[in-house]
Amino acid sequence: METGLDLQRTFVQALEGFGLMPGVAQTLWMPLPMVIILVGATLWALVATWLERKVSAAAQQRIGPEYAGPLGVLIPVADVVKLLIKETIRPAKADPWLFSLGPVVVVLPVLLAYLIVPFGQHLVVTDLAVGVFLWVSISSVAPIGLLMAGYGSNNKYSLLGGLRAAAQSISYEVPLALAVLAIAMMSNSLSTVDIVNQQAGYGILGWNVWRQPVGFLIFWIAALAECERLPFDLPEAEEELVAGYQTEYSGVGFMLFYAGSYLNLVLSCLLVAVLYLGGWEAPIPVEVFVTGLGLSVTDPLVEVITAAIGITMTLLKAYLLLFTAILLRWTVPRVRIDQLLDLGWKFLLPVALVNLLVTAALKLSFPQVFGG
Amino acid sequence: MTLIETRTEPMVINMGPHHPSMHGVLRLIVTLDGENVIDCEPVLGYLHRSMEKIAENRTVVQYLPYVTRWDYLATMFTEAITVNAPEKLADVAVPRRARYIRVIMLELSRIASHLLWLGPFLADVGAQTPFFYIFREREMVYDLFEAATGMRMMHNYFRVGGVAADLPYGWVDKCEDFCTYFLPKVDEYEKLITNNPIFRKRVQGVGTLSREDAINWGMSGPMLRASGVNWDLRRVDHYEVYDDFDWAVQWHTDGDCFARYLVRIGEMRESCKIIQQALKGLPGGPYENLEAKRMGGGPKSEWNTFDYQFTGKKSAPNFKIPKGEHYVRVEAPKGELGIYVLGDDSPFPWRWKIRPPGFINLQVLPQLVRGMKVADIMAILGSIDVIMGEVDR
Amino acid sequence: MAEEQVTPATETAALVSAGPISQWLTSQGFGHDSLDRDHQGVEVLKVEREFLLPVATALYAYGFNYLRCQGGIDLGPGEDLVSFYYLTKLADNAEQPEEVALKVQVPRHDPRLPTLYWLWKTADWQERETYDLYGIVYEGHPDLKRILMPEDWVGWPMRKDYITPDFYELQDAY
Amino acid sequence: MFKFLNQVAAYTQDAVQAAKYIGQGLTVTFDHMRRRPVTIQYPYEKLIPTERFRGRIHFEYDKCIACEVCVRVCPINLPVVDWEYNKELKKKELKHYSIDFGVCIFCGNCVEYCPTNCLSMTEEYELSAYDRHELNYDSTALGRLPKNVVEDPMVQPMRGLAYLPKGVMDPHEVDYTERRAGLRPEEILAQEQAQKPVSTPQ
Repeated sequence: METGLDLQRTFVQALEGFGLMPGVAQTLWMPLPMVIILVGATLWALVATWLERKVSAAAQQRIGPEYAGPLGVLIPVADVVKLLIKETIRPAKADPWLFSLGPVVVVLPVLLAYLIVPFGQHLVVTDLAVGVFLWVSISSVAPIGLLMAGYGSNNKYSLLGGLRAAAQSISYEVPLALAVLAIAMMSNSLSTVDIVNQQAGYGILGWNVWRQPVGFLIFWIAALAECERLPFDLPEAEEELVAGYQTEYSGVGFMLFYAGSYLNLVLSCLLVAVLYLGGWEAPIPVEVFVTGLGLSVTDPLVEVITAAIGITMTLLKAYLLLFTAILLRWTVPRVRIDQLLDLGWKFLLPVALVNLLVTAALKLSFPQVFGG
Repeated sequence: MTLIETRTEPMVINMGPHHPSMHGVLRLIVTLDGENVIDCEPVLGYLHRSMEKIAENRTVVQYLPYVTRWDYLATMFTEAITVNAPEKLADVAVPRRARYIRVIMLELSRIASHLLWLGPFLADVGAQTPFFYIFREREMVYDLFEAATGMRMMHNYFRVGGVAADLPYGWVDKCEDFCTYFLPKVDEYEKLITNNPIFRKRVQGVGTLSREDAINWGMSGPMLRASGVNWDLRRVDHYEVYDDFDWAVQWHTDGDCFARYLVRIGEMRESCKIIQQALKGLPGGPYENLEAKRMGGGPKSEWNTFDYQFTGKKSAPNFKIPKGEHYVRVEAPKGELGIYVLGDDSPFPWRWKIRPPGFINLQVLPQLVRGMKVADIMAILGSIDVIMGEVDR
Repeated sequence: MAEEQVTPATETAALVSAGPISQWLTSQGFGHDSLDRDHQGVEVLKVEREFLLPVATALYAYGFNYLRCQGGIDLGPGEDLVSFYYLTKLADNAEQPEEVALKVQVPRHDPRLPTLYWLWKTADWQERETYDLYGIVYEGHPDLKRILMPEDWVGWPMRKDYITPDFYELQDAY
Repeated sequence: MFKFLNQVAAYTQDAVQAAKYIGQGLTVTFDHMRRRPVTIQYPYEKLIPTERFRGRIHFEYDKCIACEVCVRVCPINLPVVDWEYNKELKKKELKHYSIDFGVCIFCGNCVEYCPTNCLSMTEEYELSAYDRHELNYDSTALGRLPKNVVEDPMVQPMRGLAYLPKGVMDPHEVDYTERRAGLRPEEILAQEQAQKPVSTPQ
């Protein structure tokens, strides 16, 4: 495996060159990727909201936001500003703690999960050995926040919404984890970087989606359900529960929910890209071009370009998936709660189990292809 | 193994009068056991304006602008019935051309109403996009209405003995254009909606109303026809000129929300066919406003005979409703829209009872939602197609 | 409408000629009076409130399965109130199905009559509406309360002697 | 075992069918993305009101004979006709006329029944005001003529469906000056004449 661009090493080495102690240099480095990923994630979520508006408008023969910036790109900014300066209203009999903490508990785990999203060999905040597992476990914290918000609002719609969120999240956590397990089994690792590396080398043909088509679909459906996207957006089902758990929220609290849902969506798309669509790998391996042009892979310029391509590729794949999710949202009706649970427990779970078994069998039979 | 007995208190939840999917100002007091509906009680009256009392103090001419506010999505029908009631009581003859124009307008209005049923119905089960598509076509219907009547919704177009004005130049051409444009669009809706597995699961077998129940509860319109009764007042009563056209009554036997969907989709197609035939057979020149032909033909030409006028005789502002009583009805998109009128030879009716289809159809709602899920309330309510303007009047 | 031409002759010939439905009812021994046919030739039967239930049941058994329209009429200040019912025989592919109208007069000071809810469920809200607007009490109705007006409204708005209040108290939101 | 496999097969078939029909739905929405938006960007583009459009009412003071028909046909007797009987001329003299457009519903009854045609409908529909009393138009305000949409250089005028040429469904596609569908009266007349050249008017 090639090392690629390693900003951390370069950064630390440069600081050490200025005469700093290695420990201090490390400490100085630490917050940088976090801040960058935080800003990046927020930005991507904003882009996602803009895309949602534009794609839905296009699918409905409308124009969508037009006058706030070119093509209305400043609309998310306007949204944020509006929601920030809007009055925060707390219902008189709401539980102040639960009501205020709810949105925070929803957003934090999502942001935390961005830790493990890799954009290149070393372009990841932390390359944890438990990578995907961390995400699976952390993302199940969010429903607690939803439940808190729903229960704390002292509103029956909110309560129903919160309960639905909890039920839905629990049911789809399982097939999601099983789908991830199949991937982990093939990659012999839970680390997202390893998973991508395992798919590398053959371009588009090496991606996990070919080896795990069923797993891919299960993961995609379950991820949509986890994000409460439209076929599965029961917790905030507008027509039934007004706005579900966020009925009573305004201003910042509402913004946190809103941001949380889009952050989560972008995260899910990124993870699908990482787990199934080869992460930062281009459809045709970059090395082919590099060696074809007679350049060295370790050339600094090539390294920078490769890293840039990697980031672009990851985001491109993620946004392609995001587009699909948005289009799907504006095409299909919503399922009912019992149908949702049926789908989760009676369809996805058995299929995921079978998928896992088949993967294990294939792994034993064809260790070369399925990661022996 | 013994089951642990859990006892939960039923939750009473108040949906409406301002709830996103209550179609205006309907209020439902729903008793829930978790996600299951135990009971539901509709509360009406938030839009009550006592239209019947108003009618008792208005001449027909004065009252006509009010009636489009009953069912504000199928406005032509309310006007038609308001005009029909005194017209038939006074035995006023209507020229054939006026009847054709009425039929065209009524069917356009039926399309508009069904379109604005389809969108919210799909929105009620969670799909927002058809809402925008139907508005595209509905705007066209309303553009046609605006050109002919002067307003998009509150037309005030029907008159005792005919219609207020003849069709404007080029209107027939554009209406035909609309028909040819609209039929493929219905196919497109069907492609988007009908076979969608999620939609099917949400509406099939939901809100099933048996034939006996439907009759006993006095259902009418698509509600009745979806429950397996071949009953369409256009066929039963032979009013206006519907017998001149070749069209089929849409009916299904399943009685569930999906059957109602199919009936309404089918009715849009049939309405479109009726319009096309009516435009072809429009008496007095296939296409244009007849004034030019009348002038060209001179005072004794056939163009000046009764059948080729758009209004038999312009009714006086103090048109007297003769003594007598009767019950007239039309097949409105929502069902049987009836008026019981009791005249006593004065400009004002003594009694003007409105039988709104939505009001009668809505009362079966608690029956249908009992034992269903919360989300089914919306699907069933959507499939009933209520407009609170006519329910509360 | 074709019905208009049904019997213009009989209408003028005999002042109150009994139509076929009326004759059938009489033959079965159900007491009622025939009124003038309405303008479309539909038989109008006047029934005493004591006999409404048996007559309606007989008509229901006779095939009138569809209660089209129910409503109230106020014959004038100080006069009787009327509850009317339009019944139809509903069937597939019907051509001019039989119709009949019932009218029940009740005195203004004691406007009570039995409900037809148990025969035709559709009477449910229509009778509630008539109660709401005319104050006609339908005995035996499962849930007779105001439907269109607020529950604490005073008076029966559609009666001819109703005086519109000059000033409306702001109704309490529930 | 076979039964189980059959079940699995049926289940799979269902899932494939479901995927197929969802895909079909997606093609419809996806196809719409390449279609031109049908929305009209209101303050910049405006629909030209139709000829019969019932907008604000125009009133000609001099034509009015104070007959009050407009009041009698109005659903709520809205127009205020203030007149005085001139004994010398034995005529009613109009002093003042006003309509409150905050209450008017533009049903057009007054215009239809006005015996002297002193009332007419304009195409003005943008009647917003900061104070509802501003909407109470007196005879002077009622006599003002609105500005036509076509004359406004800031606005791109559009026509409604009924005024487009035959076959055109989208007002964006054609210029608003292009001729609309249908024959003009003189053309119909010419057609009539051409059809029966022998018959002469009496």
